[in-house]
Amino acid sequence: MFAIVEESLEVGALIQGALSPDCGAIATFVGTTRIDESEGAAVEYLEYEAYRPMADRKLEEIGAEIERLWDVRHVSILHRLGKVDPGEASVAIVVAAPRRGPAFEASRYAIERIKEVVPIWKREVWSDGYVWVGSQVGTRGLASGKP
Amino acid sequence: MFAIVEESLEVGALIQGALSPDCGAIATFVGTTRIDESEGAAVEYLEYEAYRPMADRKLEEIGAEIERLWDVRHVSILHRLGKVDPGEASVAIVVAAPRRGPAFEASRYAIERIKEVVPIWKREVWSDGYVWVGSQVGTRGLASGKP
Amino acid sequence: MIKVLLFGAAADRAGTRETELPVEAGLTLAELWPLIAERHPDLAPMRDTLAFAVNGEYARGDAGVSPGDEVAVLPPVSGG
Amino acid sequence: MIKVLLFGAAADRAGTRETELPVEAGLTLAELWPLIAERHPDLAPMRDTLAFAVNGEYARGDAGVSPGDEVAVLPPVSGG
Repeated sequence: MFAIVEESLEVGALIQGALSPDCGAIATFVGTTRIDESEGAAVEYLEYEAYRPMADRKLEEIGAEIERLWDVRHVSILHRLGKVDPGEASVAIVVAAPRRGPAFEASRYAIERIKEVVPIWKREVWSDGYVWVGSQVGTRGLASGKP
Repeated sequence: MFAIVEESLEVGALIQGALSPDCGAIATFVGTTRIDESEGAAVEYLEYEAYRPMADRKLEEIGAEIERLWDVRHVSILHRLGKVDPGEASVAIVVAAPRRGPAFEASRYAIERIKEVVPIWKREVWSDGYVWVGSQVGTRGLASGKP
Repeated sequence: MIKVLLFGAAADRAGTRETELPVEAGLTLAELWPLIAERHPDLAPMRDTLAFAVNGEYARGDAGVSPGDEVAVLPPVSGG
Repeated sequence: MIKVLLFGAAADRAGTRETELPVEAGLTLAELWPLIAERHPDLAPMRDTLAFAVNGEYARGDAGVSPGDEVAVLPPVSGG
């Protein structure tokens, strides 16, 4: 399953859905909102936006790449949109494979590829302004300069 | 949390318990019972036994090793005992860290160390006999030779 | 007309998420950019960080765009 | 007496999970092994695959064992 969703991610259910008697290993990666702090300010929440349906298609392409590169039997990727509070999951990747090596490698590959090619953007909303991660564009003192 | 348990593993709850605003990444590994087949026979279930409390202590030692080696904030390892049916989880490892690299590396390290040092043994019960994995001792035709 | 979609920091700088450019004939993405930057001057300094998509797929500067196409202006992605 | 615990394939071969050896004075694990193997001859062929623990911690052949100790006979572990 590859989906971009508004609601919170149910990782347990995702893993449950990946259990299969032809697999011996499930590797899961969950990306969560980390409270960053600097100069007396702190991240209050993140906000994600996506270019859809291109982003949905890119998630599916990553799944297809993984199935070409490794012996895996199940790949799920869910990504949140909108506001994500600290400590909540923004992305969940679940890979089931007969052997653990491919499961680990494929789950790592998935998150690296997501960060390279999937048109999703994250805005950190701080107590003193916001910043678009990666572009350094925003309203915080440090971020207001040229990109 | 480090525990050897008789009941089925609630991986979703384990991940939920690892969510924390000071972490950005949770890497999880779940080992499951894979149905192996050979010469017309199949694995029906696995059965685990442990040398306790040494096994409990070794799980805690692996957790301590991980906290020395990487910047991680949370490590949980649960291992089943007794009968585990095909497609069920026998081990669950959850590592939360500020950054994803250490989370991935530590979860991989945990399963490799479990397989090296924790005194737990697995018996595969096949349709035509059983075999102690690693020792090749059992009642199956192929396994009844000298170890 | 070519529909131009803007995302993330690019939408922020441009002050809009969507615009239309009255392009009559085919041209390349590289030729389209000055028209976008003229309409939204605050985008200009971001040029080197931007990627583009034509009809939902990444495209390079020499890719052709024609009336009816959808062009997306993509700042560095930051999912995950 | 020394208490000897057996696990997995070793318990299977020995036909028991626990036994006691009437050892009066201290000796090494390497010296204890022939006494175990004599009591449970089917274990003998497994010797090279076995590890040992004394009082819950891995120990080598030159480790000392004394009356009251718990010795565990550990086939190759296969958790996970």
